[in-house]
Amino acid sequence: MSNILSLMTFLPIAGVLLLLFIPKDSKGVLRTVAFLTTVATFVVSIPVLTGFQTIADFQFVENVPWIAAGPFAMRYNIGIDGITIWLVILTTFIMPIAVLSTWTAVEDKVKEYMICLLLLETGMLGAFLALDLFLFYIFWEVMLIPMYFIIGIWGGKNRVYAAVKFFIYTMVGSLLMLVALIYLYLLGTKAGITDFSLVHFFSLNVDPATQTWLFLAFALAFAIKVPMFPLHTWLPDAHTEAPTAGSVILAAILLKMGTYGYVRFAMPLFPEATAQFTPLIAVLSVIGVIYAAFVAMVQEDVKKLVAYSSVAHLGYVMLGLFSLNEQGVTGGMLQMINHGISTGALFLIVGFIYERRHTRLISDFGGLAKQMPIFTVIFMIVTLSSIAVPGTNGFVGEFLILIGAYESSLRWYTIIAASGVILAAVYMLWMFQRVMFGELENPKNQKLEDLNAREIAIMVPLIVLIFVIGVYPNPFIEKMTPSIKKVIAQAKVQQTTAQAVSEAQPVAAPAEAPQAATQPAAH
Amino acid sequence: MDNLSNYLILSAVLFSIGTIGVLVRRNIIVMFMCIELMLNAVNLTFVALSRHLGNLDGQVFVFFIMTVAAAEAAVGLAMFIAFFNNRESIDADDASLMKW
Amino acid sequence: MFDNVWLIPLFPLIGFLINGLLGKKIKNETVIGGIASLAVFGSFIVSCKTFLGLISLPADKRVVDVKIFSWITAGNFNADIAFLIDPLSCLMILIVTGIGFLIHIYSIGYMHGEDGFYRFFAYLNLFIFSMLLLVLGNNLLLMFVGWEGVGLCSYLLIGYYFKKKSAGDAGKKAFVMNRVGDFGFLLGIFGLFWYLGQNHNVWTVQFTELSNSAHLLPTGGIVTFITLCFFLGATGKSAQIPLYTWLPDAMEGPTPVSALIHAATMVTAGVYMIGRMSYIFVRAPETMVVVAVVGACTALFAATIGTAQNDIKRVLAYSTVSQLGYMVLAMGVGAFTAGVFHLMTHAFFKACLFLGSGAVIHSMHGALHHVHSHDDAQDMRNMGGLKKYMPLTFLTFLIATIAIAGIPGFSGFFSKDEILWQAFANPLHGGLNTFLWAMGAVAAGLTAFYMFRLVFMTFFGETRIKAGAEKYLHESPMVIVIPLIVLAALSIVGGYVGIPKLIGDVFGGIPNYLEHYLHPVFANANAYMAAHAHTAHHSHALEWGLMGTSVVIALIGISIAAFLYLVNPTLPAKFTATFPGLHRAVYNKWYIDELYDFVIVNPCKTLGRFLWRGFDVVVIDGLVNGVAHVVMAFGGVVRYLQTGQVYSYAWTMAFGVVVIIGYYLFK
Amino acid sequence: MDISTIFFTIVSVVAVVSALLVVTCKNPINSALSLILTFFCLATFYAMLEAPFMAAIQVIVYAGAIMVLIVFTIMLLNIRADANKKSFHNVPLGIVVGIITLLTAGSFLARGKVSDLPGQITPNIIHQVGHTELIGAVMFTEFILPFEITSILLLAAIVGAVILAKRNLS
Repeated sequence: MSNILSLMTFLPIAGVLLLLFIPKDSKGVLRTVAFLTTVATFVVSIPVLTGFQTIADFQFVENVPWIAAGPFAMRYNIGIDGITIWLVILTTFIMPIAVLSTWTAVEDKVKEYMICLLLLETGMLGAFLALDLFLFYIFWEVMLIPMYFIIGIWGGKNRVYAAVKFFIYTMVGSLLMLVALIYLYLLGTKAGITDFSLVHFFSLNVDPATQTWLFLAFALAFAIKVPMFPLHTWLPDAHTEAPTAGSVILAAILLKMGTYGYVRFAMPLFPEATAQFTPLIAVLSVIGVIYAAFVAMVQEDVKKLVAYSSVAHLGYVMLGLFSLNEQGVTGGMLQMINHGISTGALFLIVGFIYERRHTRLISDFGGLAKQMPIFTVIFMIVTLSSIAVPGTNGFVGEFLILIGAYESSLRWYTIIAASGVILAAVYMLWMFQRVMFGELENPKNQKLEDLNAREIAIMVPLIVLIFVIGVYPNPFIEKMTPSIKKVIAQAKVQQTTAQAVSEAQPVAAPAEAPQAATQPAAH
Repeated sequence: MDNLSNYLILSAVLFSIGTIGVLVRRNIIVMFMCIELMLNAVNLTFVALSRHLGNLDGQVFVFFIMTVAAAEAAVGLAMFIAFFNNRESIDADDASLMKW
Repeated sequence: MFDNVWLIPLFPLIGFLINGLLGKKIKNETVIGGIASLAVFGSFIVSCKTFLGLISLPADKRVVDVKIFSWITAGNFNADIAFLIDPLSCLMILIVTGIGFLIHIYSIGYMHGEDGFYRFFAYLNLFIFSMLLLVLGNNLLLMFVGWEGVGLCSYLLIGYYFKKKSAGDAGKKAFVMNRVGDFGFLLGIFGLFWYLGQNHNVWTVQFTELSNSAHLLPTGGIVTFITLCFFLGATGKSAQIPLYTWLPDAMEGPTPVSALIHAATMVTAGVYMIGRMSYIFVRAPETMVVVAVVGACTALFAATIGTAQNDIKRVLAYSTVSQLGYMVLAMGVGAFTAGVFHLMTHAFFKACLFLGSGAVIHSMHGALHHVHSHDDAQDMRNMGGLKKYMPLTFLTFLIATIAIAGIPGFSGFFSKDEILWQAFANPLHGGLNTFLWAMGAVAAGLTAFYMFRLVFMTFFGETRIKAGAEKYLHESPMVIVIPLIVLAALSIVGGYVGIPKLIGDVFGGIPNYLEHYLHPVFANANAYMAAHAHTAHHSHALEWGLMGTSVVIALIGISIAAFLYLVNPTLPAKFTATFPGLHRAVYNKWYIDELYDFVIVNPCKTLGRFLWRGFDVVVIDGLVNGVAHVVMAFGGVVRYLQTGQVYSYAWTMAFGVVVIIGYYLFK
Repeated sequence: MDISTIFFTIVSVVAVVSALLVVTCKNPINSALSLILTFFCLATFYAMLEAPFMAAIQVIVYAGAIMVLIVFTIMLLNIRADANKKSFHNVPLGIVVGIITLLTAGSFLARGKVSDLPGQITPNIIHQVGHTELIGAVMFTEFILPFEITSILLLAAIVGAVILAKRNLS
């Protein structure tokens, strides 16, 4: 099947159409249809995985003319490569789980809710698959709107504030990206490029001064999405207010859009600017790791704590990506998947207890281990995965990131970032202890029921993946390797001189640190 | 063709009168009628030019404008009735809920 | 020959899975305990087979890599799931599975009737699995997996009684402190991998390859940094200064756990790691100084605290810290064989001591429970005179105590004396040696003192247990006693595999088997030391003299204990009254925990609160919301343009139309 | 000055005067009646422009349907000229804008050029084939899509009008 990617991307839209014809009161049918749609999407994505060849090129490419308006020629150009393959699979994999997760939690406006979820899936898949910058932008924005509604309509008490904050934060970034995108296109037309195709822009030689600005515009959009310190404050609010499925999707996939954007667009398109900004990004990543860990430590709300832990994890991912060597980027890519699984699972877990107790305050819990043994085991495994205990997925990703970053010019940042592993253990275990251990004092907690079959069914696939990636990550890594090599080659293409200097004086590395530290101040 | 100019000038005059009407009248229904007048002025232009150019497209356009005008009348008048029921007035100055 | 090495860690893993997943349904304690013990026993059998296979090889061929599958490959980096079979790892797996098996058997009796029996055995099996990975891993990364894995199991088992807040706290403390060490371990891996790769194009984390490329490493400099990082890891796991405070708290776990994890196996992982990478450590003389000094200080420092504790398990815990200090000291003075030797003997007698104390606590607990007393079953002040109620336990306990006190003929004597001698005679630290020896010797005296204090307070004298409870005191069941007997026997004979040459010569040239056996492992390091440090020659008389001195010190320690706690039991109280400050400081562990809370924990929390409430909410969100407010304020002004009057919109529109058309007409 | 010019002049004067009456009459019913007169004048013009179908539609739809609707509304709401209430506002400014509009339109006419290309639809063809048929042919071939869309628009307007009126009357 040559257009399997399109089929996969737009299958949720077909589900939306189907949902439109179902009366809004038959909630069970609505949920089932939405669930089956996401499952079907996942099933469709499996041939993509099995048919995926371990090469650097884009595969399953579909490229047809789409809009030709005057000087602008947008094409419907989608394809998949090693960078996106797992992200796409992760998306199709998480969606059924997300639908299941709010099976009973959302009782109000079920139809609209399910439609939003399905639209979101199309947006996310499209954004990962788009190889045309304009198409990418469209899907990028398509993702935004359903999420805005999901937070704003089905969220918690402070939902409108959170939704608007999320929307505006993201919008500010993406508008700048749009401007940069159009500017890039105009540059391209001068060089003979006649469309928005990403592959064409890779061969474009942008002069360094322009690169700086274009990179900044792209980087800002992606940095907000990641989110990097200090642009992260929308995340705790959005996560706290969003319904479980919203949080799960937000953490598991939407945040990956930012890091994915760096790998796919910002870094290979603007290699010189990447080199120029690497110290700044590294500083922000490291601050993000440490800062978020400290803030997470004192949170009183479980969901906020997990949200801040996301910031810390994504800080690692960014560090890995900008180390620009195979270990680092592989680790970063793998950690994106891992974070999707682990943090997604954490939000599901928080959702489970929130559904039962309608509170997320740590102080309202305590001693749940006695009452909910299955829940305890699952929570424990996911917590361990989140703090990157070996044998779980988190370890493989984090280790590769750190070793990659250590090898690169970011050595001194790595040492600081690595101390985040201690802090992660502190805040996660402290939270776990306060929620699960101790005496079961609160009478409301004494009637809590353990997980039901649906909830266990949601968690089991995630748990399995946590261990599979942790114990045998190579199949995951292998599929990505050629594409990662290509990205590194593209992003490093003009950095050879800069690197030669750093390679010549490996021992003089400490001298680089103050330089790097002063650099951000200069910008 | 002189004849065409006459029609166009007449149309411009009618249009201006309609404009003045919309701007100076306070009664919503009269304002609405003045808008109809403006539309008709434009229709006249269309028909005249269509005749002049020997092309029926302009007249088809008039047909569509009439349809739109009919739809507009139906909805507009329904709104006026609703407005009147709420406010006991048909004065445009009384409709200021959209004020800052 | 080593094809089935993978079975060694697999058995406990299977045991863990069976008990972890199905244990709740099985319910039958015998079955659960049986499965778990059988799994470890299977490993022990395979380990024995492996050991026999290894010693049948010629000495220089005794390093075998067994690859299972390729684990992580990314760029230059490659780590396999592969096992390294060499004399050191073989010795370790024997200790781990052997003692582990005994403790499993013991636990069946000890944990009888506990809530979550299956959970306990599942964790215990998981621990054995992780520990085996740690010692068998053929690369740093796999070792790190086991390293964190045992830390995790330790966390789970310390927090086994999760309803007790103190247990949860202790578990978390253990994990976090170990994480601090792990952070160092990680940095060490990074540094080593990067340095060898970048400068010599040897991208590896595998031990055999590292050993082969160790000559590429410079002396000092970066290697000092790397080894210090690794040593930080070791201090975390092996409870050395400054990261030792978790181990005494870890006594919140069930006693078999304390015996297995916090005495015999896991805590020795740091020592094992240093031994495993001895060829790198010896290339960093500064690190060796640090290792030796930290080891000696820990040995002495922990011993002082041990003298004033009343909780039977806490005394043993500080004793463990102190003994670990000896092992680290041995590593720091380049006496790797001696360190491993002490690791082994310590595993025997300390496991025996912990299990013995467990039997005592078990009996005490039962007795106190019968009379509905809430007295602390672990407090030695409530014990006394137990030897007549629990003769077998007393006997085994006494043997192990004699062994740890360093009385000649028992295992502890050989290993400890070897360490002290090496501390004195090693070629690495010059003038520092005397200090190291002196600290070790004083610590040995203190050890003898507090161990016999423990024995006297527990088993001798009058029975201080609540009146009426003594008739419920009884000897433990056989399932508990048999492991004690086995371990006590090992505590005696275990030392004879490593008789020092000096003594061996006296008895007709008995060779030091252990040294020969371990020789291939430390050959690289020893060769380097031989080439770079000149060995001073000391006379036999001096060696005899020092040996005698340490024995005398130990005897003095025992005598003081006997004097204070047998002959004149009122003296300690008087002593306490005379120096209340000193006693309080020692009793409260020199206030180190409080110091850490004050210096690290609380500032971290404060910083976190500040960053959240101060920076995140006020500065960043303030900025974001500030921008929003500016926009809203602007809108607030501009909105007055909206009159809401239809005609005003019509006006504006007409005006706009005119302007636009006019512009195009008259431009 | 031929007869058609005279006729045009007369009718256009009537149209302009009646249009002015629409704007100036205080009583809305008078405005409406004047507007009907204007529409009849326009229908006359359409007839003069060889567009009998448009003239018919003009009378039927505008004068017939729309204006009846408006008059009906006026009657229904019982609106009459209220002496106490001003029925005008901003008259001078309105006249100025109106004049500017006129001037703008005039200058458009003065500057703009109408092409003199003769189309295919001459009066002869109209007479031979018939205006209605010609319009119909164009409408259902070239403009079929807009035609259908218009029908949807009308449907929406009907629904909208019903809902608006119904909700507020209840």
